[in-house]
Amino acid sequence: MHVDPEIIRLLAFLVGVIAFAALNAAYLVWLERKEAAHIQRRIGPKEVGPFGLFQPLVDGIKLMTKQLIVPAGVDPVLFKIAPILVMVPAIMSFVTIPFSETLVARNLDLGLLVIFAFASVNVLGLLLGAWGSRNKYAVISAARVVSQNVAYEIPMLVTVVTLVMITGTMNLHNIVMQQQGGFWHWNILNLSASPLMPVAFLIFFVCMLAETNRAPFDMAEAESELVAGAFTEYSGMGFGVFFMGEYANIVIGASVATILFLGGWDCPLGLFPGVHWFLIKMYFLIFTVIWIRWTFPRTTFYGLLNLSWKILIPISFFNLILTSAMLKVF
Amino acid sequence: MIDYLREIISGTWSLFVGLGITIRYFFQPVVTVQYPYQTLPMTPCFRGHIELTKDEETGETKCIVCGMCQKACPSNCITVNGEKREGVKGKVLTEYTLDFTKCSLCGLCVESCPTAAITFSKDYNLAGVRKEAYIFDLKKRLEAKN
Amino acid sequence: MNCGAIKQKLAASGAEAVIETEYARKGFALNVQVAPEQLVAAVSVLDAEGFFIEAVTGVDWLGEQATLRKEAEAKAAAEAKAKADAAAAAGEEAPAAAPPAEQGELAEDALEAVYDFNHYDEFCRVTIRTRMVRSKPEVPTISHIYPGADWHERETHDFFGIIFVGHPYLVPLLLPEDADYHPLLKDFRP
Amino acid sequence: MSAFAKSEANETFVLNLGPQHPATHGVLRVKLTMDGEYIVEAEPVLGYIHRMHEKMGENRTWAQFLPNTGRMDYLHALAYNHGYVSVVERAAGIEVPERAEYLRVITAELNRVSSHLLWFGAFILDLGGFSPLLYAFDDREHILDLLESVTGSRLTYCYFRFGGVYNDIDDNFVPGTRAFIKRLRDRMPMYHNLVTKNIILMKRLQEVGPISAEMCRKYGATGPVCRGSGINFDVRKHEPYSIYPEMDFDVPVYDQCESMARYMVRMDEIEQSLRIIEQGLDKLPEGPVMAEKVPKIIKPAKGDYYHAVETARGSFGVRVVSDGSNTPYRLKLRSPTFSNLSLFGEACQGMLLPDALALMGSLDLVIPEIDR
Repeated sequence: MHVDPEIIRLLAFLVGVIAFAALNAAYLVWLERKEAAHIQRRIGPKEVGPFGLFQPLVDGIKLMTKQLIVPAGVDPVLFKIAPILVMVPAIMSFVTIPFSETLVARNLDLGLLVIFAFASVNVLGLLLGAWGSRNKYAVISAARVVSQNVAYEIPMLVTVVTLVMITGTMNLHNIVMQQQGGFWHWNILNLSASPLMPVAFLIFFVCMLAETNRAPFDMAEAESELVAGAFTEYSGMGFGVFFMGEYANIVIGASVATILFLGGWDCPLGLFPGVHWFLIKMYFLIFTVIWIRWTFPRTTFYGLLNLSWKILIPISFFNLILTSAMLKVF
Repeated sequence: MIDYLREIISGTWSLFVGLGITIRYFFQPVVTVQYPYQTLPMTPCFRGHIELTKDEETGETKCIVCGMCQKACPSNCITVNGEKREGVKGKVLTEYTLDFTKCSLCGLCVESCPTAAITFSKDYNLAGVRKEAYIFDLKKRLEAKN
Repeated sequence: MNCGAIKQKLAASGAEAVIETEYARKGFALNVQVAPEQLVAAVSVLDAEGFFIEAVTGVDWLGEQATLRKEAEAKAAAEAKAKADAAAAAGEEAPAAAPPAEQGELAEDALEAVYDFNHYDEFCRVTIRTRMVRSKPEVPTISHIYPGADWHERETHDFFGIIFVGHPYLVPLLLPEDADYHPLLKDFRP
Repeated sequence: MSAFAKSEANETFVLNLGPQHPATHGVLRVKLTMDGEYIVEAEPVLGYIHRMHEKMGENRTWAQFLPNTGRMDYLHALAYNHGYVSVVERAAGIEVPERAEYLRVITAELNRVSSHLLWFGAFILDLGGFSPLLYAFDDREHILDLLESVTGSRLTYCYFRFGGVYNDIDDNFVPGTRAFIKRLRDRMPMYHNLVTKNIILMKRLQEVGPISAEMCRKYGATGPVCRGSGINFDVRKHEPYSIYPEMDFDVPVYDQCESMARYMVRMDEIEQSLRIIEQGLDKLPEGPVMAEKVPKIIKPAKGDYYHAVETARGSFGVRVVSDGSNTPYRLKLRSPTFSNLSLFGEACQGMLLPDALALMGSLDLVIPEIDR
């Protein structure tokens, strides 16, 4: 029987991506705990393995061996399907992300669009899970998540459209290739295209925080208000899969920001390009995401919408108009 | 409009100031003590559960079974019993039980004792799985110490 | 405004007794005794003067009447004895001891509701007391004047069973919802 | 905002906030009638850890009730000690040596600082910020060490006695306290930069949770709650007790009536408490810490007595009725947060859930003190 080697390659990539996503979720928890601890001048996990490095494994085993409780009164179908709906699109998005010049599962011409299409399914998973839980806290959380995502998708997409106008392509590989040759070529400093590019990066970053429900925009699970929000009724691996999906989404967000603004696998000084630079930039962004979480208090729901509609959207539209004008003039 | 921009800039700046503070602490050494690997010295004033003191000369308890501690205790957790013995002046202590499950460590018993026969122990590593483990026979503890 | 003015106004509102107490000794400046019917009028005076409510509580005076009688009897006996002694000392023939005066039924013991008021600006702490018989402990509510009294009255109802007539929601606050006992009454046995 | 709250009543639902909820600091339960995320009606349900301290008092001797006082407001236990001890001293006419009074004030103020620091951390935690809690605990730990070296316990202090204090300070206490004051003064700008000036926190607290001065009066609110509404009321100034008249300190008052004002009052009070402690250490006289002529069995004269002290949460009053025996006839404990919480139901009407929780946090609730 003849098998297309492309399919085997794709399968290998898919397995690799799932492993990467799962490992990332596990070790981002470790990073989060360790970073939070040191910010608060504690040590954090330290008992299991050196520096507590095996802690995520132990946690994973604990989550897997826990009973999966499906409370009476929930909608069993929605309740079970929701974690998968969060996890699967996150993993699918990895397919088109180029980690280096050669390390990419499938280089799509509309790669950027694919990622945003998958990213918007994430919120559906949260909504269904929360609605299916039949829990008042979860339903409030679901309502928040949906309007938050709607509000933040606009400035995010407007910023991305600005970028696409500059690069003229939605192929992620090509976008990175255009930024080769040192940090002054990266889009974040592409001041000749638009002087507001660093601001655009900030907007994209803030929107990414909001899209992935990270603090200070973690309205969905705001534990001092909604206990655990959408996840209140989940136990064991149901919660674990939600968690992995959330972290996978953070990785996607950081990767996209790296590709769009920070030159992907390009080295800052034009030397030794490769996958390591991509990972360094991506993990630095993730580090910043965690750093932000352990520094700021949570915003309120209306504060968050005010920020989006009154500040981010006007500025990103201004940037769009400015960029298009400059493209036309020069 | 200017206020609007000013608020955005000052607000963003305040966020960066906050981030600067936390990253500074990130690189500073930890301040926690890794109990139980490390322990701190107990202050001499620490009030643990009570215990009987030894008379320096005889090595016996100084308790004269007056029952003042029993009366002073707000939670009735002390039981003192004694008996008359021939050839000994006063009463001899036969039982001194502290029900530590009820004790609130207020120290009224120690203050009320006329002969300074009880004092606070410096014992704070107390853990157990049964309630009975916390009904201390202080007389036996004193004898075990000898 | 000072405590003297308040004292006059309270006296005018129908309080039975308004006594200025020594603050250093007692911890409050005015001790006001009112009948339950006059309570609302007295509290309204304080409200108009800008007082705030500190607390509402009760005191159960079970056995007070018996104690009073005993004291009176002891006093009478002591007097009689003193008289007899004096007579004996004078060498006179002791007069026949008077038979103890026949006394009627004991008056019923009282429950007392105590209201503490204080002022944010003035140095004047006012305590209002009102007494009611134990078998019919009813006193008008002041929660329409001071909404803060709502919870204090509910607490007092929990502990003493004093019924605050007109209170909108007199259900147990600190005790369990189905509690029908009043633990601070002196004849309460758990 | 309130226009939303008045929409169709039949679209409301009941949300049980607590008794096990991260924001209720223990076991307070609030029955919220909600319209979406707007609160239509809030009814706090109390009594989950009611222990009937007042009845306990009637069954014990005067001295035996002392440990109970530390267990109501466990965050500012020494002020509760102070209130109870003072009222019994007033009733029994016991004189207290000056050094004991100074030690009482110094330790009580240290305890107040520790209470405010814990409140600060917990309040920011309510608002979703984690790290300030740990920073505040770091500072608070130093206070606990200092107090432990004097009182022998770390949380539920039982340090004051009728006629003095239980124990004199050791040699390390005065330099240790001075070092701590310096340390905390150095840390306060950090707290303000990290938290107070943070735009997210300002947006969450400013113009949120209004409590008017009139409302404070009607509900009997005291402490930082009323001082955040522009009322200059502090028992330490209003009815000076102990050696507070000799101390030079200000009462911070803010009149914005919002959550931020209550926050600022407490942050400023930390500085004022440090000032009091410093003066106390400067003036600390030599002498005994216990009056000599304190009877072993206390039997105050017949009558009733009141004494109020300023705790970290407001005015705490003890009313004792003595019948001349060695047990109290009646013991009434007026706890400040009981009154402060009672206005929550009215104050949070028409508010959003996160704002109401910010308001609740700014009231600084200690549930064992409310339930007693």
